[in-house]
Amino acid sequence: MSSVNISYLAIGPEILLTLGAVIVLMVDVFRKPSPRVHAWLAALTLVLAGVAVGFQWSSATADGPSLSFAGMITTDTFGAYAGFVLLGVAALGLASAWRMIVEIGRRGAEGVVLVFMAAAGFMIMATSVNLVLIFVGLEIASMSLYVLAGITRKTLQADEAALKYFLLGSFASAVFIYGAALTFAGSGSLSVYDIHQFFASYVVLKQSVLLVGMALLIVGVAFKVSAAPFHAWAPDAYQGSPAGIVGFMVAAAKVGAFAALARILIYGFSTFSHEWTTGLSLLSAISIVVGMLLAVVQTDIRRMLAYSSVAHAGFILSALTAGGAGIPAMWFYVAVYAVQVIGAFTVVSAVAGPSGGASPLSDYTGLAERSPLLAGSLAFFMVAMSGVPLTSGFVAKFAAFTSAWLGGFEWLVILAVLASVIGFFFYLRVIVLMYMHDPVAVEAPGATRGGFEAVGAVRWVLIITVAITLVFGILPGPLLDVARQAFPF
Amino acid sequence: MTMSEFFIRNIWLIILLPAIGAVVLHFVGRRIGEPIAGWVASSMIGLSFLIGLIAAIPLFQGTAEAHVVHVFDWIPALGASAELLWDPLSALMVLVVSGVGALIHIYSIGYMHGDERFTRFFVYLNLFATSMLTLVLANNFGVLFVGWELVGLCSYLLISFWYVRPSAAAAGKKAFIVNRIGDFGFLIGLMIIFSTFGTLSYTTVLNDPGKLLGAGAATAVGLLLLVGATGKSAQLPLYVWLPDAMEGPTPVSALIHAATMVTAGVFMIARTSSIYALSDTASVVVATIGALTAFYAATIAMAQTDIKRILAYSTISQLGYMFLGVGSAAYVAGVFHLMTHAFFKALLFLGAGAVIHGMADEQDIMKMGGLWSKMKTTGITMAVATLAISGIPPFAGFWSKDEILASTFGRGGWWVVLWAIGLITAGLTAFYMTRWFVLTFLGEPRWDDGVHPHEAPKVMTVPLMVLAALATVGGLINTPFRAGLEHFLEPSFEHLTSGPSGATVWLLAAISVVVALIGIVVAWRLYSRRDAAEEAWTAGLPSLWRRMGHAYYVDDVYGTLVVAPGKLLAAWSAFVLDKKVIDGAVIGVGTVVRRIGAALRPLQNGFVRSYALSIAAGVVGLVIWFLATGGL
Amino acid sequence: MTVTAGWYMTLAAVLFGIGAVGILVRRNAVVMFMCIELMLNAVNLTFIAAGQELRDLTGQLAVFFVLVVAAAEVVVGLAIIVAVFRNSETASVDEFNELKG
Amino acid sequence: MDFPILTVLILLPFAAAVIVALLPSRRKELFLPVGIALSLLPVALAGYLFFVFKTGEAGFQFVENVPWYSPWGISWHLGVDGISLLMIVLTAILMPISLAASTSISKRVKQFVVFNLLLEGGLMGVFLSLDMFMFFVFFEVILIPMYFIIGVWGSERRIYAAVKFFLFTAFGSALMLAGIIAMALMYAHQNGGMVSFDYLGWLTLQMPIHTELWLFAAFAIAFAIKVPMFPFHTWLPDAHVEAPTAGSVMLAGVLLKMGTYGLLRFNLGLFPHATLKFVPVMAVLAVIGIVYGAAVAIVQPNLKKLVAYSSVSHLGFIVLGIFALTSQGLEGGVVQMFNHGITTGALFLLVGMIYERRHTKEISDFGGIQKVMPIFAGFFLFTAFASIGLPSLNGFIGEFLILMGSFLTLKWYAIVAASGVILAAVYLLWAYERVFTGPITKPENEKLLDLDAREKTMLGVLAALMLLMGLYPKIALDKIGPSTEAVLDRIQATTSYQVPAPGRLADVLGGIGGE
Repeated sequence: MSSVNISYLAIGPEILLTLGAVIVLMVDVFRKPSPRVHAWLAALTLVLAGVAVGFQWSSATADGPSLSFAGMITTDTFGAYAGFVLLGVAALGLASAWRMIVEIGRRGAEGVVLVFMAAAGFMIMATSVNLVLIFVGLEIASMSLYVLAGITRKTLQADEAALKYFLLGSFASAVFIYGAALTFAGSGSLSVYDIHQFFASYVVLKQSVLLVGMALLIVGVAFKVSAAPFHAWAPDAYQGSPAGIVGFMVAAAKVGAFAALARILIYGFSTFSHEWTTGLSLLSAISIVVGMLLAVVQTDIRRMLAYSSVAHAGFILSALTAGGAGIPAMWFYVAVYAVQVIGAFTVVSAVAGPSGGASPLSDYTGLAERSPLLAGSLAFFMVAMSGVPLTSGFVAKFAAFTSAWLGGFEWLVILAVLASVIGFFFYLRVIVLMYMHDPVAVEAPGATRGGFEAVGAVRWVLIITVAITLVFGILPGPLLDVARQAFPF
Repeated sequence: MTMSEFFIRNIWLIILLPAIGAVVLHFVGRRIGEPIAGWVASSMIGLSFLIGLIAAIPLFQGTAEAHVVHVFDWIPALGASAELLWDPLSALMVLVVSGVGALIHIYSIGYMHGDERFTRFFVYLNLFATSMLTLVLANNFGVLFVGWELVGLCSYLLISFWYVRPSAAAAGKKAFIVNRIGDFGFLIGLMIIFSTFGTLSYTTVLNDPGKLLGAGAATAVGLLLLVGATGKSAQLPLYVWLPDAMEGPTPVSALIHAATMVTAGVFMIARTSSIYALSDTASVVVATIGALTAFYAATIAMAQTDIKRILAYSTISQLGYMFLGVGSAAYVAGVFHLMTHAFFKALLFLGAGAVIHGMADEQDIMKMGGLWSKMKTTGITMAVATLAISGIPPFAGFWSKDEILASTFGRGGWWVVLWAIGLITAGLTAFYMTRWFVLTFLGEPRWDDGVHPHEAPKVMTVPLMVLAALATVGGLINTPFRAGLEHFLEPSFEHLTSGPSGATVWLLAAISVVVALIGIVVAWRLYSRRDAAEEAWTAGLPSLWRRMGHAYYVDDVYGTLVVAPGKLLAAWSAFVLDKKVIDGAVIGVGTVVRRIGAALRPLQNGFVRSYALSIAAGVVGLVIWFLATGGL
Repeated sequence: MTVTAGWYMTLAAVLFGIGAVGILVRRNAVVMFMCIELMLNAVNLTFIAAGQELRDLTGQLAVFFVLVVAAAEVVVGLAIIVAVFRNSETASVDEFNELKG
Repeated sequence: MDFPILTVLILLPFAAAVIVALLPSRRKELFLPVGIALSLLPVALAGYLFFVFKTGEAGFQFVENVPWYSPWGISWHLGVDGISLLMIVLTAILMPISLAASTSISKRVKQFVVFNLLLEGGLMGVFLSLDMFMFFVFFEVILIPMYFIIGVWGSERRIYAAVKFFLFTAFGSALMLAGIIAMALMYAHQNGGMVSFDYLGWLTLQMPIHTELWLFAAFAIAFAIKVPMFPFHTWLPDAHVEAPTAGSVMLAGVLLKMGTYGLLRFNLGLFPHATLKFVPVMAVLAVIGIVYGAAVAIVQPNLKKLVAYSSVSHLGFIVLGIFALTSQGLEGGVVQMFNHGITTGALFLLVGMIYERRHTKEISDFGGIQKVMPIFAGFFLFTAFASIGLPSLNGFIGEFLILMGSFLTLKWYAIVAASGVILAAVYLLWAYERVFTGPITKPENEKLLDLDAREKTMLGVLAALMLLMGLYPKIALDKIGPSTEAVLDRIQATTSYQVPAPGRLADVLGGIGGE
């Protein structure tokens, strides 16, 4: 066991986020300031954390990945990339959820805190190379999300969402940690670096234990990215949770979980690469098909987006079937999808009201007439998610499919491209409603809730997310280069 | 260089002039207005005639060879450049077309007087002249096809000139489509030609095609071109458009459906004689179709009562003669009859026009009679025409028709049968033309009340007289005594069969004259009686007569056998196959996807336990999969 | 006969299975939650057994983490359940199937 | 580096779209005129391109090649040859016309103009791309503006039509995407791991025949749907009937050509062996399309649907010509792409004009129109005959070349196809008879106004083109010829296939310069 060398840089971002969270909480408790103060504190925290991640990145690119904390935390471009994306997601998520945070007033600060804690947890998942520590990060993040899901405590739906998310989530976590235990039993190590070295010598039971362990680990993470057949919680949770925050929940979970999944499988189980690539290809296929088919028949846009996120999880998994070669595709996809989904849910919250429950598609009839900005950006995100060129969505899909083909899963690619045609159907239906139907009655049901106003932060979130989606659609080069560097092995 | 040389070099002027006329009138015609527009058009075609005449002089003198003029490259990839051929045949055709055409133009000035689309009419006439001249001057199947199709277009435009009459519009459409059916064959013929010779230029194809074209291929080409010809020249089985085409103004009938366009088929076969020379089969088929058509149409003409329909069917019949001629390799005879026919048939139509004009648009000869006194000029000229078409010497028709029959007879064997058919037809022709003449001009007036027949104006009668003159003496350019045309056309044809000579000629001539006379006499006796009651003598053969009267109901037969099933099939494929089957399948895919989605929904039943179950199932499945693939 | 690590692990596996089945069959949120605890403890047992067998403290170490996390889960979990109970007077998760399809 | 004319050609419309989008929203009267004015710039540029284009050169000209994302071997690679040149000109010409035909659009005019200009830019990109990634990007991105144009400004069942159009074509391009990925990786495999989407690079690929067949199919389906070939055509009638005039014009005029262009450029270019294997299939489908499309057109009660089905028939000719694999066939195919664009574009304009006056496309609602609208009738008849393939008008040149060319290699197909010339006459003339001739039966039709100056100019331009292309097609053919020859050269070089004489221009006698 290597000596415990403390490196504050390695966990700097996490520390800063936690600190920021605590400060916000304290200020809120003792000063009861206006939300504006929270906003500034949050922004400051994020900036500082960002700087820290920046340092991580530069040191990692300068003198390679380094281990610290008894080889449990690594500082590498891989983790730093995840850090960047998570911070960005947190920033956008908070901005788009800001109206909700203000609305629920007293507990407004808690929103900020939970978002920070979730981000920190996922960062740990991404930077840690120790299965137990990954589990800890997973739990930190998950618990924050469980609470976020039910934070409004207004509607029964929110309760239901929180409860389901919590029960199933902890079930999955248990599965994950049991997988870790079996892996330990099988390999004698909890460090993803050492697993494969060890089990040559110290096989306690059969290597089947290790295989089972791997399976359980995959399940634990696949649950978080809502890959079928572990997706069932997602639609309910996303529909019940306050619209403002769902975008963050979806995006952040995908970043952290995929980081962990890639690390565990590619570092730890390289010996079993054939098994897990085929396994992932199956999960990917199921997720894509199930997600697409069920999204087609949804009448609530949040459920629709939830199922589409299942399908997107499938697409990202398809990138990983190429093993390490798929990492850049995965990273690119995760990043741009995170932006798209936050943008999309921002519009949803603007239409349905930030903490409101249902958001039936019928609310969107003739939206183009009532709010060109909301309609335009949502249409653009739909186009991007369906993978039309000149949007980041296309580049992402393209990269993922290329990787999958490279990994020798041609059948998966063909299935995926055909399934994405189904995708066009329901993504376009939203555009149809917004642009090709005239507005319903002036007293639109949504008018009372959301007011269709893209005010303040929301406006900026939309502009930024649209810009990112468009720019990386036309010039994917820069982000792709970064994503390629974020693969130190 | 002399004037002739200049015009030969720039022979395209002949085509260009009427074209200019058409364009100018199209844009400024309305401002020029009646009658100047008519005179402009007439002068254009007249100039073409003059140029043709001047350019033809060297050919008459026999001092000039055939001359090819390359105007510009058109479709290089097909060896189809815009090139024109100036040789005796095309020269003759140009003269006939532009000459007769010019007369008809002038006549139209009077006939179309007062029509609101007067100038439009002359645009079309000039356009037609352009097309027809292109057709006859072509030195390239591509260019030929251009003219070939454009005359079709013009006939469409001119037949449905009075488009407000549904029958006229329908007739125009019918004409074009039936012609297209012929062109279908023609086109395939061209395909074979191109694939064989690698070009569409006459220069390569037509001189000694035997080099590349096998006997079988030659037959194929011959027959396919014939299909085109039957369409254009209204032969069996594609003649059906011509009778309906009488919906057009009468000068149109004269110009297109008698003098020029319908002869395009004959001309084309004569032009491609060298190909037909390679295949007796093709030639025999041509001749046979010609003979049968001649007879068939003649029988129908006997029982018609419309002054123009009779002429229409007689045109079909006469064209049959021409086919018989060119089929029996008597190209000169064929072309000769083409020319004389142009004279007397144009004359007949214009006369009919004059009559209709005078009878206030009455067309039923049963409602005429006794017009002789009212319309002297017309009457006399018509008499001439009737004699000419009936084949009475010395009128033009006699010489040409007789030469055809003679040369047919001369080939012996099966050809004698064809000759016999031709002969009988000659009798029938004499009969129905006499009937036509008698019922129109002689006997008691049977006009409706308020009809006051009157002679047509000079602008109309002058062309009649000119044509009458031609119909009288036109035949003398090629007689057994002095075969002028024979020598003139010699260069254009190889392998001419020279018909029988000496006594036989005279014998045959005598026979056909006798037959013709019989026809005339019979008709005269039957119809010159005070009450020309047709029923009286047709009582014997009512059903047959009725059938002939209705052209053997061929239109109806085509209708039920071709048109109706075709429409049914189209409707079926449109509203059943396309909508239900193909599009149905497409929609089906969509519905299936939705169905599956809907079917999966219940699995998401909202119960935590079942969600956990799906997770557990996933775990088990994945574990099993790994253990299975993981070497266990 | 001596009791090898294998037996402990088997026991742990059985416990884990019981816990999992509990999640699948029970309706009461609290009981389900207990089942999850049971699963976590099965995990602990596995860690300890494996650590013992490998002569490696990491196993025992891991158990502490798991315990702490489990404790945290209890806090959050019970909080959520209580909040839900306040709103809807029931702890039976089958009452919660508003969201489905 | 001289003036990047091709890049400008692509970016100009996009820039124009931005300009229009930035116009103040309240100046509604500005959008259309500005759009038209801006869309005239590409016309000028394309015209200039047409004349500076070196006749007699087979290869690509004005090539620009800038890396887009080098690790993936994606580059902004543009070039124009005889095949794409005409498509560019066609696109440029039709856009201002179809905008000018949209004066009746009242709803969201700005967006309408913007989408049209985006469409134009995309089309330029499709025809100029020499990089398959780029090509696919433009090929796919075009769907969006067209989808909106149909779906927002179309008539009653516009949404159904728009979605159908989108899904149909998206399905096709999905398979093509898989094919493109496969080929890029194959290229990497054969060139030391260097991925490339460069079309010219792909020409060097060696692949086993069965791979080639699969890839051919993947590409062919995408293009067959665009063309559309039987039996993938059912989206077309709906899209056309529902689309606004401008949409129909661009759809029939240019978008369909993306299919035939793709078949010619990519299927023939990249998969010569598979092409030979697939010739019978494509020929059968093409011929079925010709006859079937025409037959179905005959009985359509809706004028616009009739024209739509006529496109199916005409495009069948083009595909037949392409897969005849003879110079005449290919030349005819390309020139027919252009001519069909002009002719059918004009037909849709005409239908649009009468629709604006009468608000119906049902043939049975008309009759005797010629009496009140003689000029309109004249233009309609002129265009109809161009479409029927009357010699001396443009439609004939392509059909004639195609028939002659395909007869050399596909004898019986060509013969069956020739029957299309009959049917074309049937459906168009019958329609003309029912709409224009006879007495006026419906009182609503008595007050119809004839064409105004704007409409006359639009149609006049197109009519002039029809006549020009009919009488002197050489201007186009000379530019097309070398490039199509090159296609055949490549097929002959890579396979055992030999074009039977006179299937090559060299075999043709007396073609150039008479005797």
